[in-house]
This record gives sequence, C-alpha cells and structure tokens, in this order.
Amino acid sequence: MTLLSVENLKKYYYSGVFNKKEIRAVDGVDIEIKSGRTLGLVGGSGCGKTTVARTILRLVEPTDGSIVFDGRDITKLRGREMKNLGREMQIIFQNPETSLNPRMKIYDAILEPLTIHKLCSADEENEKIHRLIEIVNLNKELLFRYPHELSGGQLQRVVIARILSLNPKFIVADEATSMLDPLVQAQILNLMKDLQEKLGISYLFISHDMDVVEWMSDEIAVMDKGKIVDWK
Amino acid sequence: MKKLNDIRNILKEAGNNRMAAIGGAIVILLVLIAILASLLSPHDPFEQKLENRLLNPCFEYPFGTDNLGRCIFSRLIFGTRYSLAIGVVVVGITASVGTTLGIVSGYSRGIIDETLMRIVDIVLAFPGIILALVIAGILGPSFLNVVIAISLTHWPAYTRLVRGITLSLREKEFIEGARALRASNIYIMRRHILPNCINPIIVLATLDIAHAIIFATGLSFLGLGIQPPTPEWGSMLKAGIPYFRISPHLTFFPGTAIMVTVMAFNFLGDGLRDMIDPKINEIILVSE
Amino acid sequence: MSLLKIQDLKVYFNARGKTVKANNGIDLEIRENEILGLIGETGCGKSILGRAIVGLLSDNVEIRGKIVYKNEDILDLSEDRLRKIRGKDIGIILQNPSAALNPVLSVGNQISEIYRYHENMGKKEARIRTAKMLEMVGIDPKRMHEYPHQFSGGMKQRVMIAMGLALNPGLLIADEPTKGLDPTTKDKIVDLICELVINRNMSLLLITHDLGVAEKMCDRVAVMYAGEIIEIATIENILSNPQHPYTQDLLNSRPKKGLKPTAGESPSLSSPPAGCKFHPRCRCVIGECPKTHPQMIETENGTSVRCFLYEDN
Amino acid sequence: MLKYILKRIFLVFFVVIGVTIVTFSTMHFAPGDPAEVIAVARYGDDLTQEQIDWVRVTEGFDSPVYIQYLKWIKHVSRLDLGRSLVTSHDILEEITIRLPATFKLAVSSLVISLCIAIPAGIISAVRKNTIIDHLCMSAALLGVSIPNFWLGLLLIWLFSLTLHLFPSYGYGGCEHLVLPAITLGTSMAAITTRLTRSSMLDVLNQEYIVTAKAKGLDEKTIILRHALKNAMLPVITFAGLQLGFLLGGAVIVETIFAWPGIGKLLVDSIYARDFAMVQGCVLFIAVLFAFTNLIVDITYAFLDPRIRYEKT
Repeated sequence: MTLLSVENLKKYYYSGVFNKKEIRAVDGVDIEIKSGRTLGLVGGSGCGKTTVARTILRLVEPTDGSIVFDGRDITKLRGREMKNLGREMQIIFQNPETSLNPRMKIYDAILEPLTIHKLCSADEENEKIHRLIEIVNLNKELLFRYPHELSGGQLQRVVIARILSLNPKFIVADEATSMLDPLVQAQILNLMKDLQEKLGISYLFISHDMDVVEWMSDEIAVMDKGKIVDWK
Repeated sequence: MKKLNDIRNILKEAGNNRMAAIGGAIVILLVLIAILASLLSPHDPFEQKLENRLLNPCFEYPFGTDNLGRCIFSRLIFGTRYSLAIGVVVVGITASVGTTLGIVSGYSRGIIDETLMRIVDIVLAFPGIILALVIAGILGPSFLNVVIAISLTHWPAYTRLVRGITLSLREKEFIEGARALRASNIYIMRRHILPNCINPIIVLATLDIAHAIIFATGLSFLGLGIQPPTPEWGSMLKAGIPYFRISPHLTFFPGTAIMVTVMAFNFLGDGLRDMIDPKINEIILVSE
Repeated sequence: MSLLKIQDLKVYFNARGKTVKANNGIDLEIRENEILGLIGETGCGKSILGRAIVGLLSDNVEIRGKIVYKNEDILDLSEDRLRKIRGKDIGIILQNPSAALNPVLSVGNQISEIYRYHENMGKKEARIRTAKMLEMVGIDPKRMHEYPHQFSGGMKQRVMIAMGLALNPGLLIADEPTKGLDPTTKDKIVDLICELVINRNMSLLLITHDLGVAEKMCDRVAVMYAGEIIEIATIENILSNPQHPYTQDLLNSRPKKGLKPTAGESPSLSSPPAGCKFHPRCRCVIGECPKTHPQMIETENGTSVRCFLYEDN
Repeated sequence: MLKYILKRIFLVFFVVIGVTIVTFSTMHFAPGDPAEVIAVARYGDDLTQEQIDWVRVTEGFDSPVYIQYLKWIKHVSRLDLGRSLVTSHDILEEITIRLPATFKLAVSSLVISLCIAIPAGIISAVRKNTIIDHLCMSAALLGVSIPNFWLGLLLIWLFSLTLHLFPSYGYGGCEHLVLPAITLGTSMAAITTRLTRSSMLDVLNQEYIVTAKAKGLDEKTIILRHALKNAMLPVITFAGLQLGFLLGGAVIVETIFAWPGIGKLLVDSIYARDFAMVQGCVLFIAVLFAFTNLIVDITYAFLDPRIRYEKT
C-alpha cells in the first residue's frame, strides 16, 4: 500500500529585487513510498533533496504539484487537519546540537510533542517518557540534563524519542547521521531500522554518502539540479 | 521544584563571581535603604529650619543642611526611593515592550519586521536625551512624565538586541522542528525563543537601570525632571549649584549617591554578563 | 629514521573544576617521509595532540612528557625557537577553514606574510612565491587579492594547505582536512594532499575520524580512544587483521561491513573508567580489564596494541 | 556593495520623513493653543479673541492636521524653519550661529575619547587580568557611573574655583573649551574603552588568531596585523555614532558650562516654551544625526571587505 505519492512537485525561489531570477530548487519530482519501506534520496550538495523533504512536510509551500499522504491530498491542507498531519509526518535534522532547545531539559523536550497535541495527562506522562527512552536505549539520568551536556549520538536519540511520542507513520531523515562518528552512526542507523521493523515506519532517507544510503534504503532515487535522474 | 534549584545555582555561581557579588550586595543595601527610609533618616526630609541654613556636616546633620535648612542625609535616603523606582519602572516597561516587539519582528520577518525596524530607526535618529527632554518639556515635569519620556526613548535597545538573537535562533533546527510538530507561532515564541533571550535581557536590563537613573537625574538637573521639594538627587544637585563656592557639600553628596547607585548596577550587570555569556559584545553596543 | 618522537605526553586542563585528561600518556613516533594516520572519534583528544606538538594550546594547560623533534624537546623550547619551528619545520592545517582564515585580509596577504616574516622577502618576491603556491594547490593566482568569504569550502581548504606548505616544512599536521566537504571535493583534497606530501618527501600526520580517508592516504595508523593510543599498525594490518576490539568495531561500523553497531558511548575525558578505558563497551572483557590499565605490547606482525588479550603470547 | 549603500540611502530618506512627522507632532501636541501663543508674541498680552482667531486662520491652525503638516514640510524643504515665537528671529539662523560651538566641542571631546579609549581598551584586552587591565576597567567603570553633569561640577570646583586654571563657563578662546571637552571626552572614553576591550577579547578568541600563531608569527605582529583590524570595526562604527550624538546630544554639558551650542539653545527654548524653536532644533539635530549615521554606514562598507565585495 503506498503511503506517500508525490506528483510533479515543483518549488521555485525568486531572487533579486530588479532582475527577477528564478531558481528552480525542485523542478518536477515524482516520488512514491510504500508504508514500512525506505526511499533513499542521494545527490550532491545543492541538488534540491532537502527542499523536496521540506516541501513534502509542508514546512515550505510547494509552487506546484500534488502530495497525497495516506490516501489524502495534503497539498492545500489547512487548520485542524494540518495540525493532525504534524503527528504523522516528522523530520530528523543533520546537526543534533541545534535540534533541541538549549534551555529545555531533555524530559520536557521529549514531553513537548505530547503537550502540543494534548495527548497525555499528567499522571501518564512519566510512564510514557520512560517507555520512550527505553525504545531508543537512553539511560534515565540524562532526563534532567540540558542538551549541551549530551553527546551527538545521545541527542539524536532524544530527537527520535521525541518524534516517536506521536507514533508517526513517516519520518524524513535529512543527513541524520552525517555529522556523527562511525560507531555512533552505526548505532543510530540500526536503531532506525529496528523501529521500522517494529513500528512499520517509512523513511525518506537523505544523504550524500552512497554506501550508507544503499545499506539503509529499499529503493534509491538520485537527484541532480532539482530533478530525479536515476532510480535504483 | 525545578525553578528553585535553577535560582539556587545562579546564586551559587553569582557568589564566586566577585563583580556580581559586590554589585548585588550594594543593590540589596540600596533597596533596604529605600524601604526603611523613614526609620533610617534622623530628620523629616521636608522640615525646614532656616536657622540651620547651609551647615557643614556635623554630628546633628551627618551630611550638613541645604539652603532651606533641611537635613541632606535624610533627603538622600528618601531620594533612593525615587531613583530606584524610576530605574526599575522604566526598565520594566522598556524591557517588556522592547522584547515583545523584538521577538515578533525577528520571528515574523517580512513587512512587520521592516516597519518595526523603521520605527526603531526613527526613534534612534534622535540622540537619546533630546527626545526625552522635549517630551518632558511638553508634558511638564513630574515623576510620571519622566518615566514616560525615558521609556519612549529606551525601548529600541531591547528590540534590537532581542531581534538579533531571534534571527540567529530562527536558523537553528529546533525551531523548524517545533514547526514540524505544528506548534503555533505564539507557542514557539513563548516556549522556544523567549527562554533563550532571557539571560541577555537580564544583563541589558541591569545595565539599563544604571542608564535610566543617570538619565532621570540628568532631566531633573535640567529642571525638567522631578521638581523640588521632592528629595530627588538630580534636583538636589541642581539646587546646590548657586551655593557651589561656599558650601560644595550641597552638590557633593547627591553626586556621590548617584555615582554609587549607578556603579552598583553597572557592577552587577558586568558580573552577570561575564557569568552568563561573556561574549555578548553587542549588549554594550546596544546599551550605550 | 624517526622525525618526531612523542614520549609519555600528558595534557591536562581544567574545565569547570574537573581536570580533563585530554592526552593521558601518548607514545608515538613519526618517521621521515611517512603518512601516519591518527584515527579516533570526536572527543578522544586527537586534535589536542596535534596542537600540542606545535605548542598551540592555550596557556592554562598543563603539559608533561617530551616531544623530540631533531633532538630538541619542543616542550621546553624558548618562545622564539618554537616560533621558528612552527613557521619553517612543522606546518599545520587547522580544522575549520571558514573560521581559520582572517576575514578582513586578502587570501594572498595571509600567505605572503609567511614569506615576508620568516625569510624577510621583499613584497614583490613574496607575491611571486605566493602565486606559485596557490597554483600548486589548484587556485587561480589571479584570485590572490580576493577575501576568504568569496571562496567555497573546498577552496578555503586549499588556501589552508597552501599556508601550511608555504615554507616547505619537514612535517605537516592536517587536522580533519576533509570534514564538512561533499564527496567529490573530499576526493580532490585527498589526492591534492597526497600528491604534495609525496613529491616533496615530507611526513604527514593526518588527524581524522573518517576511515575512508585514512584508508586512501595513510602508510601507518594509530587508533586513539579516550585520550590514549590503543593500537599502532600499518594500514594493511589494520584493515586485514585489526587486533584491538575497538579497532575491530570501528572497521565493522563502516557501511561496507554492514554498519554493525557497538553498544555504549565513548567516555568523557574528565571521568574515564578505571582499568582499560574500553572495557565497559568491550565484547571480550577478561578479569584484568576493569582493574588494571593495560600497557602497549608489540605483537608479531609489528602491530603494537594496548589490550590484555595479547598479554601472554 | 552598491546595493548596500543604495539601501542605506533609501532608509535614511525614510527615517528623515519619520523624523519630520515626530517633530511636527511634538509641536502639535504641545499644551496651549499655538495661535494664542503667537498672538501674544505679536500683539502683547491684552489681546482680543478676534486677534487670536485671526492668527489661527492666517497661520492655518484650523485646517486638518495633515494639511498643516504638508504646509510645514513645504517650508522646511525650502530650509525655512519659521520664526522663533519669542524673539521672532529666523530659527535656522539661530541654529547655524551656534553650529561652530557645538562642532568644536563634539570633535574635541571625540578626539579625547578615542585617544584615551583605544589604547586603554587594547592594552587591557591584550594584558587580560593583569594590574593594568583591572586599573583600566575600574577607571572605565567609574567613568560610566559618574553622571557627566556631576563630573563637570567636580572639574569646575577643582580647576577653576580652587586652581583658577580655566574659566568655569562661557565661550571664547580654547581655554574655555578645555573643561567641557574633558568632561564629555572622559565620560565617552569610559564607554569606548569597555567596548574596545570586549571587541578585542572577542577577536583574540577567534580561530584565525590560532592560525596566525601556527604560522610562527610573534605576538606583536599577530595583534597589529590580524587582531587590530577586526577589533576596530565595531569601535569605528560606535565612534561615528558618538560623533552624531555629540552634534546635539551634549545638552547637559553645554548647560553647565553655558556653552552656546545647539543643545543649550534647545534647553533654553524649552524653558521659554518657544515650541517653534524647540521644533527647529530637534529637527536639525535629528537630521544631522541621521546623515552622520549614513556616513558611518558607508565608511563601514568600505572598511569591511565582507560588504565591499559581495560573494562572487
């Protein structure tokens, strides 16, 4: 069953006040991801892979094209449904150090999605958080520390725990492990694969490292200058 | 409970930072003086005894008397109330207004940001004292008008500082992460941007109290601030000028009082700055 | 013959009251005309070792041990003598090129000042040498008057290389020269450094966490973990027959080898575990490991490793 | 860089418009009926209501606000700031007479401030946490904390009353300039010293200073060639702002020393409730300040290569 299908996705930026230059970051991209599967997206820097991810998540408004997620057309979604969409689609960023609010303790960071979507009452809180940190195997003492006291690998785990609190169906991993050390990268990638098997999450895995993408994805799309040029 | 140990370790850290400790101690002392003014002052600050005009400091009058025979020591103690009040009230207004505008304009960018920044440019186009002078001149001298005059000219400092911080925060991934969670803009500003601006604001506010006090006493010195007979340091200093040759102590003691108070806040501000984020270079730039 | 010998180097500095043992007894030798790789994860103290060699650490740092370069111990050299070595004998390419270049000076100036300062060359002559150097690292000499912000990441890295090699030093230390570069630029930089180092018969100490780069460039490799070196061997031995469990895990974590993960986190340098630093995460812990601290031992094929598994034979 | 300068020029134009609006509204919201005030000035105290109404009509005070503003702007753009309500002299003339005094005081105090602050700031940054650093910093802290009007009084008491070296007020030869310039100069030097030190420390912690050390350069060369240029950028901008501030902002010092500058004119006209003059002064000072800021921005663009050469 296809979870996400994207047709003719376009995103143009306009620069310059007088000479209107049109930059075609994403120029007609078609993507299809089946539920519980991973699509790898590879390409040099500036090929538009990050813009594709941000447009699908509607963090950036697409110029053209349609996005159908879980059977619903979400290209023009607004208001309440848009908010619910936030529970099903999530993103992991490249730099763990800046992915968490430096002033917010880890406990509150993991709890935040639940508070925003008002999904859990006060007494359930503790139990939910402990279950989440077990899944991503983080130890308990870290809960009351601040992000600057944690290592890159630990921070990325907190980000994953945070996202899992809303049990999403689809996660975009935008160069999620490219800033991590080899051993830590292996840990995180294996964690993501286990989560896929256990919870049936599908990934759009973006990276410039071909070996990692091959290990991680079922299908791979290669992008260049805003278009998909090869499909493995 | 969380809040308590945050405050405790800030105090602990303040302890070992010498400047913050000294500044903090003097400030607390001044606040006590202001509160217990009526108990501490030996004489009634308004009672005029013409026979004791222009006495030099003696046992009866520790700081001597002014041209109307009033005890300068008591008037200085009551004066603490006005200076601290102006400092705190002005900073309270300008910090809250300036910060809100700074966050809104930094976060929203686009038209709102442009217009707010142009308004800030216009207000800053007048050298600080000029606008305040004119407003006080028009509205007439009084405590409230002084507060209004200084507040109207001081809020842009916070807006610029906070906008700078918001713009740099906006680039960070955790803001986009919150947007991916579909959190509302208000929530993001309140829960993510504001907490990260608090520390620089505290530092700027402390330095700004010092600034506001100098400003207020300057206005009174020009006769446009708080009018005699209220025992405000600026007006006391101005009243002492005609008798400058024969009894300089009339101007000496109010001047020292202003200096000590302002120095205490500058000390505290510098100490906090070193403790919290030593390289907030633009705080000095913005606050001066 | 050995170019640089590091004997029992200890680098401690205190951060927030705790002493951080960044280098905890390092013994390392760099031979002439050799590319030695220093591999380790973030926070294992490898960059600090690189900077300690040329004395670039800040002054509130406590350094003990010896760094012998051409029978002179760098650690107790006078400031002037140390400056001479830094300019002429040991070049260093610092980690983050976009922060390591002065934004208000032109790229040409930042290179020609080395010639004018150390060999008090005239302005014109220095400019010619700079142009030659830029050409050698693949930058169009006409761009000499441009400023760092007008160069891309890869180009800035080339400027750093040109700066490090300006006075033709005997030893070059390159700290993460390929970090943050996309794959194509990374390969170009690797080839450039290899070519320059080899045909100028210099030695290179390559500091990196990227195994792929080390594989392509190094003759010998030293693996560092939590402030100390745990294995030194030729690149072939490291790849084909890694001895220390950590080196094995490091190699298995590569995508080619199936990204096999190792549990746990690398320890903090301010409170490292007792005994062998790797024992909390090690697959083959034996009785001795958590208690006593293992010493480096020579094993048969010239590899030296710090692990009790190889104690007896 | 051209784009940067054009943007700045457009912004200054915008700010000047805003300034005119603010200054006009100060006149408009001033208490009392402007027509009556002018009538009094023209016909003396015992005047009839018709005279006031006559003035209101002729001066156009009865028309809606924006028309009054437009009329006023027309005059201002032709450099006619109107007449003083009290002395009915031409306002612009009054201001231009006083300009040299303000300019002399501004430049001399800025020179004093920079000559003290820049060396002090640099030395205390380079020799951090030594005696000289603590000395400079406490002096700077004292300078920032002393209100300049009290400092002025102290200097008068010391130098003119007791030592009789300099006149305590008035305008004339350069001996009159000494005390006001020192008062203003030292209090500004305090602020600039703190800024220079903080900016220098910021630069000395940058990575490119480590690169300079790695090239084997000695400390003096590193400071002069690498650190100074970067550290001075914010200081020069700040000095430019201070100059703009001084061309009108030295109100208090001018008042103490009876220095016939624009600031003093403004204060006197506030006392005399001569709101036309107040408006003229404020407008002149603000526009002057806006243009000095523009010049500061443009010089900054030349000094900082990151703006001079946008990314190719």
